[in-house]
Amino acid sequence: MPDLGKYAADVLSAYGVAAVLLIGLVLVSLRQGNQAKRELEAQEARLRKNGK
Amino acid sequence: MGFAMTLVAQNLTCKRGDRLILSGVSFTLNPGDCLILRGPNGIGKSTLLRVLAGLTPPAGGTLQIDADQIAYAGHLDAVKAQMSVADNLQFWAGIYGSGDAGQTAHHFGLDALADRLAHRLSAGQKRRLGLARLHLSGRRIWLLDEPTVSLDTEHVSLFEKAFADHCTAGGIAVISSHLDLNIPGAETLNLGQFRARHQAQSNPFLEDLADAGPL
Amino acid sequence: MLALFKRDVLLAFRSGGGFGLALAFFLILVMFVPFGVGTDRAILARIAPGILWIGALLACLLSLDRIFQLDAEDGTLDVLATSPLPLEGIAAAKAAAHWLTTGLPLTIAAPFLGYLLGLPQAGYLWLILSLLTGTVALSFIGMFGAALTVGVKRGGLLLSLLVLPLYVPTLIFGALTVVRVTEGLEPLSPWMLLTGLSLASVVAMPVVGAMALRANLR
Amino acid sequence: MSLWEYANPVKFMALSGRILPAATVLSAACLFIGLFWGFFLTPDDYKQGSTVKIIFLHVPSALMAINIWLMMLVTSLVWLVRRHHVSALAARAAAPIGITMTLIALFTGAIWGKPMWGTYWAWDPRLTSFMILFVFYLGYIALWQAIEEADTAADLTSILCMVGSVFALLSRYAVNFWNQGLHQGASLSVDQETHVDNAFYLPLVVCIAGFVLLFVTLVLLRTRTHIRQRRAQALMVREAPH
Repeated sequence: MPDLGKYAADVLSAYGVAAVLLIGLVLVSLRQGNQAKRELEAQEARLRKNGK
Repeated sequence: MGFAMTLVAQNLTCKRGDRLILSGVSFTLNPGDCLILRGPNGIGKSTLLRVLAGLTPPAGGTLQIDADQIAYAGHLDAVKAQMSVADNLQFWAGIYGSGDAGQTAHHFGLDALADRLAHRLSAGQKRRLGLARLHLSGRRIWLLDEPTVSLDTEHVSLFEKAFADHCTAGGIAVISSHLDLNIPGAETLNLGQFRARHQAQSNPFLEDLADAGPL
Repeated sequence: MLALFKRDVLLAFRSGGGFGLALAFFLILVMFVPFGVGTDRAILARIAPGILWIGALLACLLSLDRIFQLDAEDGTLDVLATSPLPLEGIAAAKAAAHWLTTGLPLTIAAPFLGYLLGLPQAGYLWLILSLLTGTVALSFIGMFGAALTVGVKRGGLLLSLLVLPLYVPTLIFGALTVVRVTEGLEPLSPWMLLTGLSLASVVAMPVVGAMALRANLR
Repeated sequence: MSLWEYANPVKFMALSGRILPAATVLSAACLFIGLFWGFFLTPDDYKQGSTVKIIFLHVPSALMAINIWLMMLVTSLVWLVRRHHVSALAARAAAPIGITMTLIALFTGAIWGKPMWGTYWAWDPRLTSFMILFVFYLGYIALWQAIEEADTAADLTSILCMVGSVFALLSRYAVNFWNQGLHQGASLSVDQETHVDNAFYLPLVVCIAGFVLLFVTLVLLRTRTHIRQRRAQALMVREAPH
């Protein structure tokens, strides 16, 4: 850990906020992606079953 | 007149959202022709009329129609409730730059109602006002979506006469209707025969998407 | 086009029209300012240009959704789109009617409300001039927003969200014109920019507004 | 082989599926190296102290915030002119990334501003412009969500993006006219005299590369999601005939 001096709180909070936002964006994107994929697969399976 | 006045639809394809609903719609209308569009609910009568009117681009096929001769009447009356009958007609006369509002009102028996606010008209009277607007436009190609819905028999025959007169005078009318209209010389086109195969998508992108194997 | 313009102006004055609404809203908004910030004449005089401009802008916003929504609901818009008028002309006529029934009355009311806030003497002429040309931009830009949201049911909130960011330059140049003159600086350059913006909106907004309408009518 | 072939969703899915793992690894590596280097291995600035480390987040996110809007403008125009669906969906996919970058730029800027200028927020032209950009992103995303018909939504958002770009530029000019600012000049420029010190320059470049790669990864991922959703809608047509 580098010595951040008197600005430690500022620097750390900047990195913290950015990390939260970026990780949040990645997680949301992944979740939406997986959900879309799952729903599509379910739909494809349904269509195959009904022979369309 | 002549060439420009004919309406030619060739292999028209219509969509509603992602779905292709009509395909291969072809017909030719010459001055004096009246075409009645029939078919079950949801087949695409309104959509086809919107395509003919140029509001919706066709998904495929070619359409030859003189856009400057179109008078379109959708299933809504396009009547301003806060204005009087006379003002409504006067407004459309101003928009189309043609016709005599007073004379048209007289022609359609709207004289007595001229000063009445449109929101106090009965459904039939509103429809009549809509018909008067078409007449007022002076345009040759009338496109009407269910003009006789919610009308009593007396009004229906009034409308039939107006359409017959329009066509006799060399106009073209395309009318969608769920019940038989008695217009001499009118042809009936049942849209059921043009129903698109039920899996069809409205554009190649979706067609590709739907045809692809699992993504 | 004239017929459509005249009808829209007429309808604004009829029952259910938006004419009185904007003015009343403007008055109430200005009246609320002393409740919020106190009655100190110096403070009120200092913030008067900004309050008047923001008030006029918000009052303008209020009646935007009526521009196309009413005609879309009763089928008039479909018929107009197939009439001899090009969609660009329809858009322009409607924006012009909105200005005449909203922008112009707000401009006329502004100096009186300015007096209530103790706007410095020098500010009145430029307040009127800036609102006179600036509200043109507000109406035409707002018409574009209304064209975008005409297909959205209860799209009033969305309309505000779309239009307000587009209002930023107009507000900055407009308020700055009045602020500068009350501070004894020359107001001409922001006013020229404001007027240029209005002229550009008059030319460009009907074109993009018609594009949006066309997409919505499909 | 033309770029337009990727307007075909199947080809796009195949290609993006192949690129995605590599892009993920590369962006993670670049971000890790750049931020690690920046955070642990750079000296403190003689004037700004350790707060200079915020640059490795602030500058890349600010650059991305603007460039993502530009990318959306280009893809929107491609949709309007050539009507390639993938292009419209890519614009849609990029917007949430853009708004996140704008937020990061705003927050890190505010946190950096406190020790440097003595305040979290000043109505500095650049800060103000970013706030305006944020609202533009909000409106754009809201319009996508409000319109049900997919192609109409693509049309309208593209038109909004086009008009919004012009007004964003105008706002930038207006804001400059209205207030002169506190910001230093460009952080990155070819001119050796003005740009930031070499010790910070290299890790900054790595960080920017990391952000760009992260954007590419996410935009591919999100576009794939939207294409799948679109396919689900298309298949619905087959499932429920008329």
